[in-house]
Amino acid sequence: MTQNTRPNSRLSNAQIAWRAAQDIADGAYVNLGIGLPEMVASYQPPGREAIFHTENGILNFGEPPAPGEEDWDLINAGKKAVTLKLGAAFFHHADSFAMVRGGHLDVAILGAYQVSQKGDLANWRVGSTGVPAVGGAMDLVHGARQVFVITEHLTKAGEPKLVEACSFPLTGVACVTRVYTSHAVVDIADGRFVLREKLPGQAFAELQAMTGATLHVDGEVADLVAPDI
Amino acid sequence: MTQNTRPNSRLSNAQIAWRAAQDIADGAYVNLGIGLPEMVASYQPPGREAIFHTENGILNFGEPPAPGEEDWDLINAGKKAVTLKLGAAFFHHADSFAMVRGGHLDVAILGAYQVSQKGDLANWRVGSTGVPAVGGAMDLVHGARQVFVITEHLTKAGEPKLVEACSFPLTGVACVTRVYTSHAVVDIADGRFVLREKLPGQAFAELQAMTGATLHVDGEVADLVAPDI
Amino acid sequence: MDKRVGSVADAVAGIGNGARVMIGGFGGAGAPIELIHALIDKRPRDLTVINNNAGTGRVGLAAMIDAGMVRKMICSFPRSSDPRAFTEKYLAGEIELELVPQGTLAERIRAGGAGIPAFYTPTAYGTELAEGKPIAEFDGRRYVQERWLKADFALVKAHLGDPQGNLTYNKAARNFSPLMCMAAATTIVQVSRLAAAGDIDPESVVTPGIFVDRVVEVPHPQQEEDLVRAGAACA
Amino acid sequence: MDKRVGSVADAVAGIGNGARVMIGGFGGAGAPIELIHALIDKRPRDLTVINNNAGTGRVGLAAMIDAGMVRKMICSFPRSSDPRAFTEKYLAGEIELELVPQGTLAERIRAGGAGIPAFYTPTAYGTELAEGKPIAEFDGRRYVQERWLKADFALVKAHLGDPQGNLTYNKAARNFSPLMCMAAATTIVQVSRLAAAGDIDPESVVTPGIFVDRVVEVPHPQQEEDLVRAGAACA
Repeated sequence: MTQNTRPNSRLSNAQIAWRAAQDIADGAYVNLGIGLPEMVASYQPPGREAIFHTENGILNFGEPPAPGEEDWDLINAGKKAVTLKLGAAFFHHADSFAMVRGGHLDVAILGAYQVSQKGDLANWRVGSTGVPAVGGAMDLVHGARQVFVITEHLTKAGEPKLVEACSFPLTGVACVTRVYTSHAVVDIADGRFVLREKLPGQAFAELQAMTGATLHVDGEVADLVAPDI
Repeated sequence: MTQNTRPNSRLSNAQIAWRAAQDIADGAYVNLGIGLPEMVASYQPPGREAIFHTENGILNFGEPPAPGEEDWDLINAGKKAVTLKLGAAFFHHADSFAMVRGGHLDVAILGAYQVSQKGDLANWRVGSTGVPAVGGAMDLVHGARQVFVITEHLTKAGEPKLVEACSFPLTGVACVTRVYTSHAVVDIADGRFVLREKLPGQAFAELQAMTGATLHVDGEVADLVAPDI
Repeated sequence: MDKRVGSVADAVAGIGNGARVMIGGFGGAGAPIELIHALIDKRPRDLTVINNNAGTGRVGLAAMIDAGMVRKMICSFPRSSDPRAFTEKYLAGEIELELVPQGTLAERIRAGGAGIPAFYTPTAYGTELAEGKPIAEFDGRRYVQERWLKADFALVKAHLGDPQGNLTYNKAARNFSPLMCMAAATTIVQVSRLAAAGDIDPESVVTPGIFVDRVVEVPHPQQEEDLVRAGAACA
Repeated sequence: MDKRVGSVADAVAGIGNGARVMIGGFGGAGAPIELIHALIDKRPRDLTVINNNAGTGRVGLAAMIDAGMVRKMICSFPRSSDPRAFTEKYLAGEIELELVPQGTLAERIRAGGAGIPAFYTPTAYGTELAEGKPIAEFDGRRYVQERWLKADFALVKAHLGDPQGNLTYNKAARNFSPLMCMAAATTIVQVSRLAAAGDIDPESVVTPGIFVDRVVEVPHPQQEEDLVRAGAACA
């Protein structure tokens, strides 16, 4: 694998997705949330093949079909057309969420508005106006053995997304296990943020200043590096 | 239909089963308990075809196979070999009992040690010794739209099986809707036994004396007659 | 016993004002467009509709909402590529919304079909969607009590259907439909092809006929995505 | 990823003393005789076994009980054409019995697989099998709260299995097995025939591979009824 040796000032969305993909084992059962998390599928390391679950009732779906080849009965949770890999299976929604809630997924990856140091996640609405919509997010954050969040480190307005306590409505309590951001990889352990990787070019103090809660160091902090993609 | 014009002194088991079969509509979904209730399938009136459910996961099974033709993966809840009719379906036990508990069966027919005037049923054990075994009886008595009991009117020792309150361990509370005995057809209505049919040759007082609770009369009491079978 | 009916109009007979109606489909996959439009032709009002979404464009469920037939939506995701029908009514206060997490929605419908009046789930614990619901602790973890969902009618789309109502589905068009078939007092199915009794392998039946009341053949069903792309106002 | 293992002995590796083991089958239909006898060869003790029945004759589950490996049975119907193995141990006080109504047993196992820690059922309300369990009223009717059942291992028999663990079953041999596959930490399956990836129609998969850990081919599985009739002491 080619890796960039020039330190990034921040990871792009694709690079965040790439970094998360490195932590998915061969044969893992994985659910990717709609949007940015879907990019993770593109960056599986060579020799590893995860089995992707979509909550609308497919295991082992693959790439999007060629334009014009869409079958609108063969879609993912984002309602985009997909294809099947060999060994796929269809099932109804109750069985699909039995897989989710019953702890059968190895990894669920979601986006976030905020993540708290206790692992609380806020990702479904930012206030009380408009039309609320939750989909499967509240189910996905419970049950999967590991719940990964991939996100920018700061909001567009420059506010921290990693916080002491979420101010936005919660999706789930104490559910996130690891966060991949544009600037760091952070575990949630015993109600604390534990820094695992940071950009080699950024000082810890600067990263801490961008983070809304204490970043604990517990063992080595590795360099967060990703290839140019 | 040929019917006996000579009054019976009591109905045989086959005749009790025949009488119950007359109350099953064409196309009804029916579960027959192990033993005497299974005989009901043999006496469906011409032109009517019920769809039989067995709790081990088959809808629309048929007659036993010829001897030597048994497939031991194709059995009913009594673990006897059966055959399939056209339009059969297999399903697992949770779906099977969803059919039962969810109110999808039109009729369940069970045997009884005792039935109380409130519709309580005791049919799974007579005491607290030996090896207890319940199977699906406690599920079947809840959910089916009509729960029929078919039974002798008296125990072998001459005790009433229709009683004010069951003395044997209960299978279910207020669950039986109708009882077919060797001597009468009795509905359970508002916590009372209501006599619907009695043997034409037997006096009401004699039937009442064989019954452990008051037999109410509410409208016509028809003659209970069955063909010689 | 033969559950076949001759037309979509006959299939939706008896759905009156105030009915609670489950509608299969996840987005357009499995949406029973023809049954929905047969129902629109009859214009029952004050319906409570249960679906994962709340319609898109001006067809199907969105057309029902546009027609003012829906008093309340129970769904997980009332957004779509073109959610204006629901959004307009919702923001105007003309339609009620019960928002339910998708897995809880599926499990509540299954519970309705399976005779389970309530169950506990970790989903939504500690969130505003659990407010007012009983909480219980099992093995040191907290769970939300959720109630079953049942309906007067279910409208679903299946692939094959036989005279007894045994059904198969097409790919991910399965989604909520097998659950809704279980949970409705009257289940109405449009099938893309009628099969003869015995033509569906008993091993491959997805919805056994016991859960189905009426079957109508719609050999070339319209697909919501195509209709929305074509800008159809009404099928 | 390839879940195939080469022998029944390898398939049952790791099942130790005190394990909680679900075993598929309803009577002999779906009983994984070869897996059971591979486990008997390893003689783990103090097992809790979950099955609808409690064995018949001297083969399969009955042979496990005879071998003194089972401390507790959780089942609905510990009777059979020849129940002496269980009966002897039970009457001697050497085996514990948790008797569960059949539908409640199925639903508890499904709940274990589906992450539902508890649910309410009308079944057994007012009977001795509900004693000590919480009771709640919903819509004017009373229900019993039942808890999920999970296991360390499930041993099941299926018809086809592919390398990813997707399974089909043969007729009524399906029974509890799809539920047990969901509810066990490690699910071990003997299949009558290995299928290549893609050989099982995705529409007809009964147990998706996500619920399966090990698959071993047993091309000519023995049938409990035949063994009992032959008076086999042990397969």
